[in-house]
Amino acid sequence: MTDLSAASHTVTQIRDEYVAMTRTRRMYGGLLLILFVALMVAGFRTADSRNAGSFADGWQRIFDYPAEVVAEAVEKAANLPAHFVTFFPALVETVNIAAAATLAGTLAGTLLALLSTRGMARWPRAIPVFRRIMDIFRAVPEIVIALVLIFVLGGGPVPAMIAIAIHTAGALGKLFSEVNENASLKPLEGLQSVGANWSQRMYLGVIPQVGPNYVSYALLRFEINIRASAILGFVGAGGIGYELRNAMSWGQGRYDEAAAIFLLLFITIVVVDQISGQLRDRLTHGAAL
Amino acid sequence: QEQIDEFRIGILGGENAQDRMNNNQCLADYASEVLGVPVKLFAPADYNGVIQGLLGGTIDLAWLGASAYAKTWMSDPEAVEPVLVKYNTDGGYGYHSVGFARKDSGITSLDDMQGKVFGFGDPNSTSGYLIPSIEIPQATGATMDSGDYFGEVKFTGGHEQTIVAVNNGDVDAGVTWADGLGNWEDGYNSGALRKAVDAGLVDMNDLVEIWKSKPIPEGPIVLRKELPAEVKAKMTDLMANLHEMDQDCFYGVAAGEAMAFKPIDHEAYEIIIEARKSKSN
Amino acid sequence: MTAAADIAPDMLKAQADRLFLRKRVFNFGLPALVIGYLVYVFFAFDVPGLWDRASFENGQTLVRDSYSYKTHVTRNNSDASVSIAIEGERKGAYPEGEAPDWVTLGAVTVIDLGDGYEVRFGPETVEFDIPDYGTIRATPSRSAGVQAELPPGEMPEWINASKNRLAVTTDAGRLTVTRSRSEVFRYFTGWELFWFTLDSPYHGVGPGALMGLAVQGEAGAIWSDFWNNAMWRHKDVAWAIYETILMAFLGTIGAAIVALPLAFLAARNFTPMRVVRFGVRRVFDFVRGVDALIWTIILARAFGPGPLTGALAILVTDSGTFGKIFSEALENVDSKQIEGVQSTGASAVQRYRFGVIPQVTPVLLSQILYFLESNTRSATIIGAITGGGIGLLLTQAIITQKDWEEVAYYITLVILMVVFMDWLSGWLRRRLIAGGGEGARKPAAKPATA
Amino acid sequence: MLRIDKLTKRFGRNVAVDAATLDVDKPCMIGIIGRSGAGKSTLLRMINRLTDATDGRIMVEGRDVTQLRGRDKRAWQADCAMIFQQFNLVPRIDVVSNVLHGTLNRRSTLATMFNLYPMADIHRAIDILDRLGIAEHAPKRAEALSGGQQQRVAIARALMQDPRIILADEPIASLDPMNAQTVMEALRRIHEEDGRTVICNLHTLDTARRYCDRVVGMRDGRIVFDGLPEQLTTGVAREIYGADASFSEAATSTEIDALDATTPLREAKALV
Amino acid sequence: MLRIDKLTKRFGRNVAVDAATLDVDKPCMIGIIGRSGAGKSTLLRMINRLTDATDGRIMVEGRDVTQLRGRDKRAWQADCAMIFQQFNLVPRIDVVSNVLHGTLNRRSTLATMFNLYPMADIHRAIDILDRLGIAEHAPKRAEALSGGQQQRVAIARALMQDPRIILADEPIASLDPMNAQTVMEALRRIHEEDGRTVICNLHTLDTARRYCDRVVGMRDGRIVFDGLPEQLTTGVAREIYGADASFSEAATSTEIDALDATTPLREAKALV
Ligand SMILES: Nc1ncnc2c1ncn2[C@@H]1O[C@H](COP(=O)(O)OP(=O)(O)OP(=O)(O)O)[C@@H](O)[C@H]1O
Ligand SMILES: Nc1ncnc2c1ncn2[C@@H]1O[C@H](COP(=O)(O)OP(=O)(O)OP(=O)(O)O)[C@@H](O)[C@H]1O
Ligand SMILES: [Mg+2]
Ligand SMILES: [Mg+2]
Repeated sequence: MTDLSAASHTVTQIRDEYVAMTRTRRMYGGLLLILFVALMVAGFRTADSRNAGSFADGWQRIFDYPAEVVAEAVEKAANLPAHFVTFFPALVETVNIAAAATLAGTLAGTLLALLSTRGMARWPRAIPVFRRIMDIFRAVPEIVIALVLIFVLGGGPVPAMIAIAIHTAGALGKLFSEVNENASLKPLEGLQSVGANWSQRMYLGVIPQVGPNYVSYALLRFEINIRASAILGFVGAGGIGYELRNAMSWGQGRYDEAAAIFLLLFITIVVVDQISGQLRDRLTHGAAL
Repeated sequence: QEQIDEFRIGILGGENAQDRMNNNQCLADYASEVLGVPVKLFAPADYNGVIQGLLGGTIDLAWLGASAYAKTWMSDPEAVEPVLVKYNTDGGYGYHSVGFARKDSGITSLDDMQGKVFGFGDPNSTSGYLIPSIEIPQATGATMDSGDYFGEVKFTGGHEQTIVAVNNGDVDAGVTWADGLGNWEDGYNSGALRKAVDAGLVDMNDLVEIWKSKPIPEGPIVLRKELPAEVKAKMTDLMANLHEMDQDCFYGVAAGEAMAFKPIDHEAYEIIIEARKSKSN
Repeated sequence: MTAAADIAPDMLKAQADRLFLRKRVFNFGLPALVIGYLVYVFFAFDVPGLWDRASFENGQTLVRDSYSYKTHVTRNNSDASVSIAIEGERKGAYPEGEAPDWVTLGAVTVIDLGDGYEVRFGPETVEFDIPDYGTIRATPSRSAGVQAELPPGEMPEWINASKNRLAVTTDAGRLTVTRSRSEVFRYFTGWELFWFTLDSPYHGVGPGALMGLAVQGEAGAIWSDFWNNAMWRHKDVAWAIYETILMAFLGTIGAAIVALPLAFLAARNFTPMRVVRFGVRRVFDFVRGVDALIWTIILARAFGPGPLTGALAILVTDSGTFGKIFSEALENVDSKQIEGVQSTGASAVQRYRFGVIPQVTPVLLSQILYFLESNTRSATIIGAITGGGIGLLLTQAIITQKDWEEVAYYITLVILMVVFMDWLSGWLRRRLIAGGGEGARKPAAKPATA
Repeated sequence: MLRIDKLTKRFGRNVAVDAATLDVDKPCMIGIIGRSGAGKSTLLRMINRLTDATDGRIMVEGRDVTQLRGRDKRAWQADCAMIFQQFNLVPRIDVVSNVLHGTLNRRSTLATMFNLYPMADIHRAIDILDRLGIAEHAPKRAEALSGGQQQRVAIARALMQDPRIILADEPIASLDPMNAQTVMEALRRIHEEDGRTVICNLHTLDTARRYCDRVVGMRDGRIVFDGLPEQLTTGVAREIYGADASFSEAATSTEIDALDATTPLREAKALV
Repeated sequence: MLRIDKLTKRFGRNVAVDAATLDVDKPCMIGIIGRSGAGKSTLLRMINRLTDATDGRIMVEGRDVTQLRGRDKRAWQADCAMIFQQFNLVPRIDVVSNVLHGTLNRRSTLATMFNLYPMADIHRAIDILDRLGIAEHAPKRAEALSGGQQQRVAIARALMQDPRIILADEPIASLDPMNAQTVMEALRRIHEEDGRTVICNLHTLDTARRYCDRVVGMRDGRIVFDGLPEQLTTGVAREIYGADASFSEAATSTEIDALDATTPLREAKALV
């Protein structure tokens, strides 16, 4: 097959070329490695010097704080069940924030994805616009939107929900549009040929194809959003994160509360992780929706 | 005598992080001159950041709130010692927790607050939570639990949030801090209300004062106990004389008009510690 | 085909009817469930009440303030001194005796707010001319409070007068008079002092002229005046962004380095011992389940505030995430290649190096790069707590609720930063994972496991 | 009935269809042949309005179809069904629903979203499937069917539209000979029994000859032949396909007869 | 030289190799045939120590290879190269590096981690590739090569090990006839020129007959035939494959000659 070109190459030539190639590759590889290591080291040193405590001094004390919390929690272990009951409503609120935000974000993300996929878009010219919108939705940290909204709407779960929903719409929109790109356009053309309008085409032609993937991604996002909604509580958006912050920043004397809340939150995250992991496995490997 | 190779100052929240860093930069420069080592400033968003730093030995000096000092002391009495406190222009070193409501709500005192929504600020704040949570029950004769006297008691998250929440009607009344000097309609001479007024967030005409605490001691400037005695002495000295050395710098560090930093010790805060203990589980 | 014969069309029709009935139940049931849930949330979150409580004025203030700035003209009523400062800040204060052209200092300070609106600070009385309304007079005094004289008629809602205070809010500007001071705020569009503060000789110099000066050798001074701008502090902001990216970089790469060897312990095909695998996986779950923010607080005791703490918090959380993703990638490796290397008598380490690493590199690399981008966002938040980076500046600016132009500026910077990191990681992905349409697609599909 | 007048489509510089003119005055079955890239698909897609024409007109009962917009355009599409080489069904959805998609144009978006098709439509769909001999697959997912069955589902969908014209773009190109025959016969029957016009792109001469009343030949976007199947001699075919003397019809054949002859050879080999 | 003594491998209840005994006293080329599941692969994998034997011994120069551990085991693996049906190369890495993997056992782990092979080895690798006629692909990634070329790279890797024995597990099963021939010829040449022993699993009789000096037949894990290619009659083959009278050798053939005979038939069809 390639014997023609082989004839023009003597072995020595090939050998020299390969050796030369290896040399440059080793050199670039070496340089890259050095550059990378230098970046890491320099970065670490900068961070270390701009930090209050240095890494060398601090690493033995890593467990000081958890130890303090655990010690108090163990001492007041009898209070824990009562705390679980007390903080359960807050947990429900956190999960609700995550669920409602995931739901809203998924719907918006679906729409954005459909509007920004070639071959499906309602207004093909506006694809870049919708893409940029998704980029921006994704880029703004939830905490920023939440803080701004708290200013307008007052504290509580709604700003957090909106903030998470916006971010979710951006993140899922991007993933969804990638899923869409792998969907077949043939059914769409088939539907178009019978005179179906855009929403009919999308609902009947695209969604059945991409549904399982969508659900799988949305579940994953739900896991992430539970964590996010707990964190937003930290800045005053209600829910269990808010209680956790209050307990943690009170410090000594309420560490048992902190421990109880933490356990509650952690268990929830693990449970949702597991359930959604199983569901997603079934969706991607099994067939039906 | 052991040596230090750098000195780290923690600054508490309440102001724009950059402003805080900037206002305290002159202090850092003086300290560096006096101590002969580099000085770094840290301004974490949370009270807790500085407290953890003090406890962990990564922050050497900080100006804490009274409640935050109590918390630090309760976590580890050997961690820090209070050295100085800010004296106001009137010669006192106290400030007040002020309860306020919207004028158009018709609320003029705690008596009108029965069954209404009450807002604390940050649970770590002395004036925003600790003191009112002790003194208000004494005034109302009931606990601060939701539904007992007040219809609901919430945390808004901070002084600024409380003011906005009251102004918006999210809560019927709230507490925040003020120096208690000057006039109500200006939002007093300094304090959270004054800042909100200056920022155009609220109009003091819309608000009324419904309660005022006994004077609360200003938070102390603390030094880490483990620091070499010489370092502690030099820093205490520097700060105590700051108002004479550099008026502008003093203004920045003290976050407004004040008389001077003067010595104080742990006893002044026993009462706060007691208050805090009574609030712990 | 033959089955067709024995199923009558009528039966098929009945069957189809049932099918559609089921579909409809599903089609109505699912949205009903969703809507039901949303209704529950609607009331659980008290959205109707929220509508009442929402303060759109705040929103307007916020929006207006984010693209405009205000100049304070303040008269201290006790000593009659007048000071002018942009945003009322010391750093933006006009030097004593100087004023912008719309303020005339003198015995009577005249403040021209444009469109016929004019405020005069007299020795005793403050006067405010308002077109189509008249002139408001207010006389503050220690003893009698603020005595306001308004034009006849009902008091409009934009005037708020009480015994001790008068506040007038108009489109042209705001006036407040209390016993201690009289103050006028005039709003202008733009980010004033963004380039140079008032004390810089370059303030107000046009771009062309600046270029000229720069060419004449003043470039250094110009840069220094801009860079050290006390109002906008470009230097600190640049540092903050650098710190944020640094946290993301150290955290992500560090996590990858920690997670890679551990991932082998969690992969079925490399660690036959169930106990070890189970243990390592639970450790991954744990560090992943505790959010980076909580790690930040835990680590703050040991390392104090600062970027290193933030980086370590990211490192710890992501070690768990990477551990999980990497171990999944390792479980999917093709054993043929490993066997090929093994058959030459290679040692275990060599087997991993040549049989495994080349296979998983594309997946690993694209994951790492993806996380580098998303961690930039996390670092923004972590920085807010641990005291570093743009996140701190941003959250503080928001929480103290003033200077919304700074908030707008920081938000813009954060968005640009994240978009830049997004682009960078995409670019690196394309460069490093060359030759793989497959490899290039993966990251997108993969964050799945994040 | 249908008049295509100087219909032209340009893709950039490339002229896919070049002033095609065609007159259909009574329902008939038309086969369009021509080699790959001749513009057959583009022509059909323009008639169905899946692709916009660059120039020219398509007149149906006095209206210029190329000018229709929005709702009117969709109504026209409903009136002129299209069948695709790759069937273009929604694979994850059951067969009846796919057939019912033929009624989308008549139903409101909301109703279709909730699967609120009238009972009568559902029953008619099953009748149509029955007519095409695949009624027993009604509840299955479309993707579970063989190619030939899927194409018949596509035809059923087209019939569900109750169109006056059926356009079929190489309906048998991805089918094996056995299935191809079933599908072509179904199309022919529809034409004969319902009197609908069927326009069918084909890539084999013999299929066109066997099933169509009229054959149109395209080459490089232009219509170069329009006549009865009988007129389609090998010489004409060579011209349409632009082929030289080595052109052999069998090479394009998918007829079962033509193939049957070769099968024994293969088997023989295996038994050597 | 190599003595396999009652070598047995059990997977649970299943006996994959059942007391196989084989004696190789001088370098030769051995073909192992047998139907799928006969235990051919398992036997080779035990010799290379990729799989541990359940029972029995493999004696090489007085040592029992099955007892080797750690370094010694790896040294033995280096001495007895293995070639796989699926090539088992590292696809993302260039050809020369793949060949250089043959030297891994001789080099320190640390040096190889960073791809630091001695120049002499690199040159030898290219020489070997040249000998196999694929030197010009040296800098390409392995995945960019065709199957036959990849298999030759795998052989080059084996040669790089400079082994005494080369084990090849169905080296041509995933190759087309053309490539299969090249690969088998390469193996034969290596045996002849270098005097290395080559043991080669094959699934076609004629390949075994054509290239091997000695053919071993396996059935259900047992060695049921061991002799010269000439002795391999159709009867014997039927026994090995456990086939009935309908068994035809050609059915398993991949030889080019065997195929050539059928090609004209296909072409003939196309020209009908
Ligand atoms: N969307 C498009 N963009 C650009 N060129 C196109 C497009 N669709 C078709 N063409 C070109 O138009 C010409 C006619 O294509 P068309 O698909 O109509 O041919 P055809 O006769 O159907 O061929 P085939 O038998 O391959 O389906 C071809 O040259 C093709 O490359
Ligand atoms: N890892 C394993 N685990 C369990 N059983 C195995 C394993 N490897 C092989 N076997 C079984 O051992 C028997 C022999 O398999 P082996 O692969 O050696 O046969 P073979 O002759 O190479 O067949 P083929 O031509 O299909 O490669 C088979 O029954 C097979 O199922
Ligand atoms: Mg076509
Ligand atoms: Mg085998």
